[in-house]
Amino acid sequence: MLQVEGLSKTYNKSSRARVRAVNNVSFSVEKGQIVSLIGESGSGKSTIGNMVLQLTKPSSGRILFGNQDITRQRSRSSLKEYYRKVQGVFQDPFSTFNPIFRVDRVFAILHREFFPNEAAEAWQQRVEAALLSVGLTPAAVCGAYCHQLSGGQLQRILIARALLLEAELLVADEIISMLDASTRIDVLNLLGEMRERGLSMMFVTHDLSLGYYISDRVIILYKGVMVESGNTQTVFSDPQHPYSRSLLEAVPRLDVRWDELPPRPASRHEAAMFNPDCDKGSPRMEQIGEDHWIAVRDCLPGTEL
Amino acid sequence: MKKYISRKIFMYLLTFFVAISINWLIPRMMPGDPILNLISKLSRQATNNARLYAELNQKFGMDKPLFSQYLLYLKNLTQGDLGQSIIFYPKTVAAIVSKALPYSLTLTIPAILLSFLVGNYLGALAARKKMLDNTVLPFWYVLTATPYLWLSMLLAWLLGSKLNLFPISGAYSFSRLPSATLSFVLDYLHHWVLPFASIFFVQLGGWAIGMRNLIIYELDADYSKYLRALGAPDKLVRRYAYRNARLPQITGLAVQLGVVVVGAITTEVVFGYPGIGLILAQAILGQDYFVVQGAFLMVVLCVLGANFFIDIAYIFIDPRVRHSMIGD
Amino acid sequence: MRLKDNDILHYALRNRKLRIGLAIIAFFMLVMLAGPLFARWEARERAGLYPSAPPNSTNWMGTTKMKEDIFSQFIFGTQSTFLIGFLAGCIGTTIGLSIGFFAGYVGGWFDELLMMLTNILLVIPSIALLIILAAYLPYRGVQIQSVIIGCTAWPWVARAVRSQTLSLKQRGFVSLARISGVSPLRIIFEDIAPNMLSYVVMVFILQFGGAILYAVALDFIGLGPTRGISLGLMMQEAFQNNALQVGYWWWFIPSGLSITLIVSGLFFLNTGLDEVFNPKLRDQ
Amino acid sequence: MSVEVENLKFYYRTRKGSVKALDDVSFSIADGEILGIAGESGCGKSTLSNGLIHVCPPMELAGGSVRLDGKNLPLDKPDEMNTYRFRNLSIIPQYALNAMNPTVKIGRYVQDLMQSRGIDYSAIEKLFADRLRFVRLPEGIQKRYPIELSGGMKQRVVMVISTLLNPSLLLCDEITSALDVSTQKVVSALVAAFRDEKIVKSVSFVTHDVPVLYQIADRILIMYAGQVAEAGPTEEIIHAAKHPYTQALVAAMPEMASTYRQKKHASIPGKPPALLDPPEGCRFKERCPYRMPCCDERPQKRLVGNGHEVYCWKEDL
Repeated sequence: MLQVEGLSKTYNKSSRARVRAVNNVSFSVEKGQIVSLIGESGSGKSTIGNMVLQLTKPSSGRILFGNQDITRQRSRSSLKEYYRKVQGVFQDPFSTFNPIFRVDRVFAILHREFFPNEAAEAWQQRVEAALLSVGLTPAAVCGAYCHQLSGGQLQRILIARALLLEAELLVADEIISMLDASTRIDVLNLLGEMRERGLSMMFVTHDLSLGYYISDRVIILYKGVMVESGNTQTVFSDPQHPYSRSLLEAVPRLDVRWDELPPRPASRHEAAMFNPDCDKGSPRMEQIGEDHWIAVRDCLPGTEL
Repeated sequence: MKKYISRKIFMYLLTFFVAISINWLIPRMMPGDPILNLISKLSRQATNNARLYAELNQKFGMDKPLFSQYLLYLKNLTQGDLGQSIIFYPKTVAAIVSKALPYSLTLTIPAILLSFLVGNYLGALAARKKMLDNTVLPFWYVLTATPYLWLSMLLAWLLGSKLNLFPISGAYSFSRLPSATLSFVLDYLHHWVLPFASIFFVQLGGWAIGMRNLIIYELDADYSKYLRALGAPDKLVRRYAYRNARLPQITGLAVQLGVVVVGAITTEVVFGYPGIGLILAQAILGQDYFVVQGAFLMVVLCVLGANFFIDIAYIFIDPRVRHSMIGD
Repeated sequence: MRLKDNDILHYALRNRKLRIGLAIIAFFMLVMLAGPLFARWEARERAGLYPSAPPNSTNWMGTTKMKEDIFSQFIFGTQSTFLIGFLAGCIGTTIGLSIGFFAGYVGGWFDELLMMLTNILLVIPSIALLIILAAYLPYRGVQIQSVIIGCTAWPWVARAVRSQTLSLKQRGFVSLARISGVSPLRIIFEDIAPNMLSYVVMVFILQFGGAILYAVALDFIGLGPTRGISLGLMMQEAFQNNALQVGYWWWFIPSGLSITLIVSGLFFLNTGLDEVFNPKLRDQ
Repeated sequence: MSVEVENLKFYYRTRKGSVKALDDVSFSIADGEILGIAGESGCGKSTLSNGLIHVCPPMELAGGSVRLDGKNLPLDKPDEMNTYRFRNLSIIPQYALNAMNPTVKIGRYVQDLMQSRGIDYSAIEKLFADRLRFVRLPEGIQKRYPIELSGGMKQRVVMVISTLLNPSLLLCDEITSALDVSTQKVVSALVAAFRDEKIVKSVSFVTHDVPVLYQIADRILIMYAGQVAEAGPTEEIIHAAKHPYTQALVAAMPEMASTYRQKKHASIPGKPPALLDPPEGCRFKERCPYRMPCCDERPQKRLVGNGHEVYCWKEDL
């Protein structure tokens, strides 16, 4: 479905200091699969999301969607075609809706941009069907302003919007970090249901427990570098990279206290590990298990793992 | 740090270069031949225009291509030769303008600085005392809305001709010659008060209002809340808020310089104060374009110089700017 | 901009500064529209019985040295000053808005270039530029004067609008519009501009007031409209004929006062709106 | 008992009437205890912390009292409260990351603060340096500006400043929500360390992040719509909650043990009530699965274990 190869993004804050926000990241998202990008602030996870949504231009690397390299596309029609299949939901629901219009304007824009010749009633039917499928009563939502609705409702409207376009890939950038504990589970369960219906997703978050709960594969990012990736269970039960291990130990859990965490066996690949703090250049991804990869230093030829 | 300053210097040089070019370009943009244009205006002056026409032609080198004219213009400029004045015929423009500059500076600089200090203080006061805020604040709005020239005329008429407290024309009484004696200085100050007052009061309102709004924002900032949560007395909270609110006012000072020039020009005309403004007004009435251009360059030079100075000084005043410049 | 709840309307009606500002502007609009009906003479017509007469029954505001009726000059002067302020305000705001919008939204070298131009014009005192422009114009009408004032007054607008656009551009609804395939132009005018409507109105009011002050200054130093009358021109004539020394107060007091009142009315309106839209500034 | 709060009420005066943000809340914090205060946004937990330290319009004290070390705090008289602020009662605010004056060096800032509070800075200087070392911050930090520090460093400097006079009650208001996971662990561990080192006598730790409370809090108080729903030892609140709201809140928290396919967590239907005119009786009744007619009256406090109180009519708790 989505193939990302060697993606990098550098911002030059001032002519000397060039910040490498994303450093040679490669991964893929298959159909009906949720891949979560986990990392703390400044790890580049949102930048990757924005590049997949073509809101930011990558400095290098390729993004293939159905074997078409979208970073080379220029025309607006090809861009629109892409947005027909790839959609996004953003972090702050109250900023994603223009405060001076009613919320259902987002649907009207879709009607005008993507289905200009569809009859109004047919379109209204599809809107109401989509709203119902995300657990919202159309009457309560249509015609309201965004400050009259809760964060959970607004995010679900955006998901309904993606359903209306029959999108195949959804980029969810921290969509529940602004929601209350009780409503955030609703949205997560909704994402789970949509995965069953074949929608694949890139779930960007800084909360490991959410990643663990919802995603099939996980990618752990640190300072723009993909330090570890693979099947969620394998990575979380047997983390190898020192950063993923410290991250997993720092997560506050409800079942065990920090000082009572069982000690983990030593990492098997300590020597070859790529440490973004001190190693320069780009890492190489090395497979160390069935669907379990870690970033290794490229400059040590011949070290067997 | 050095990179930031060098970029600033480049910007100001570029700005000055653009100002000069505009000054040179405008007469040429106007319809018709600029020289004929000037001559037709000059013909009303009963000077022998044949000689003047030859001199102007030679001065502008009109036959040469446009670009070399421009180089000629720049060359003259570097030697401080701003051309010949028409209405004050024998004197060169450079002489006239440099004689008028000190008067303008002694009028505008004190007016700007004092109005800045007093205005900010009053603004901070208004943010504190509700009574002051409701009574005096609207008066300040009217002050900033007053055209400089009207306030000058009011003061000149009221305190000058009606009550005869202050002279209302010239920088010093005609019977005296500029000398360093005390009596001359007193007489000079006596003439200086009214023009100073008219610039000072109009500027005052602007600073006071600006400070009042800025302080209210600072008093509502997180660091003020934290100070109050730690039981710090109002005196400290206000001291910090006042210091931080004054920083954006300093950048405001740089922008305000360009605006205060308007006031200076019209005030000088009302009081016949022999500064750049008066020269400029007389040159316009007398269609003397060389003096107009010369005065324009002097005004632009002063404003650019002051702005550059404030920009550089601001780096040392506000640590946030210094930090963002060096990068963390 | 639709008033979401009546909160904004509630504060707007109670805001003292807003009410004062509106009252002053309404009064002068009345003077401008109904005034000509009462003006018995043309601005330059020989009217009164004797020159430099103080206000009396025939000439309500007295006459000038050239026996012109000051009251009719006042009416037509207010009209032209208002017109210049309005036109220059529109031109200045439009230029400033479009440069600010496109520099802010497009970014990159385009933004770099426009901002360099803006910074240059911001530093050069616009009055100096105005004088140079006006001095060389063979014929100066009211329209031409508003064009040159408008063209030199836009830099601070461009800089302010650019920073507003930059902050709005980061908002989610702009990204949502982009991934809905909406064209950049439409995003600017349908998403970004309406959110800045209150700000644009305030910018226009400040431009309006500023333009009047510039126009008056230009008229006073002899660069006013070559034909017709304006409040600034009235004061210049009063000054030329040493009304100060001789004490013809009625010749320069009313015109100066009305300029001050118009501009302070505008400033009150602007501050009132500012307080309505960000409550922190309200009177404590 | 270092802190006793009885029937505390903080209302916000608005144009449409007064919002009863905190409505008749009573609890106590023992010496050396970290009391976690949790609840969804709008439940009044931040109003509680801000009200205790500085009541300023539009907030007003509508009733109740707070005793600290046996002395009644004059909450509604701001200037009288000044003697208590910073000395006996201090706060680490939610906005800690920009709580320091950006244009003043950190050392100078503390000096001004001390002089303004009439404390001789030379006596404190050594303690300030020790405390900075205690939170593993370099000594040279005193000569730097707040803007030059990272988020975690700023948080720790504010923690040191707020606790410089060894207050007996330290209020922490959502101090971890703006931080990354790793810095969050460091900061919450530091709060526990401050209590262990007796730098502060008792701590009220307000957050919406219940797992953090499970790590460092001794007792937890769950709030809903401005009132206390349940309070008790951490272990009982998390794993043996009695109040339906607490049970639902903890159940709605995904954690590292279960995935979507194994155990689908349920959420709480509906929304918290608006506090302009809150419903009669139990405020959770609209969303409570065990709603009964008696829920229309206000539930009284019931003890269901040592120090475990519940405000609910349900019989078989």
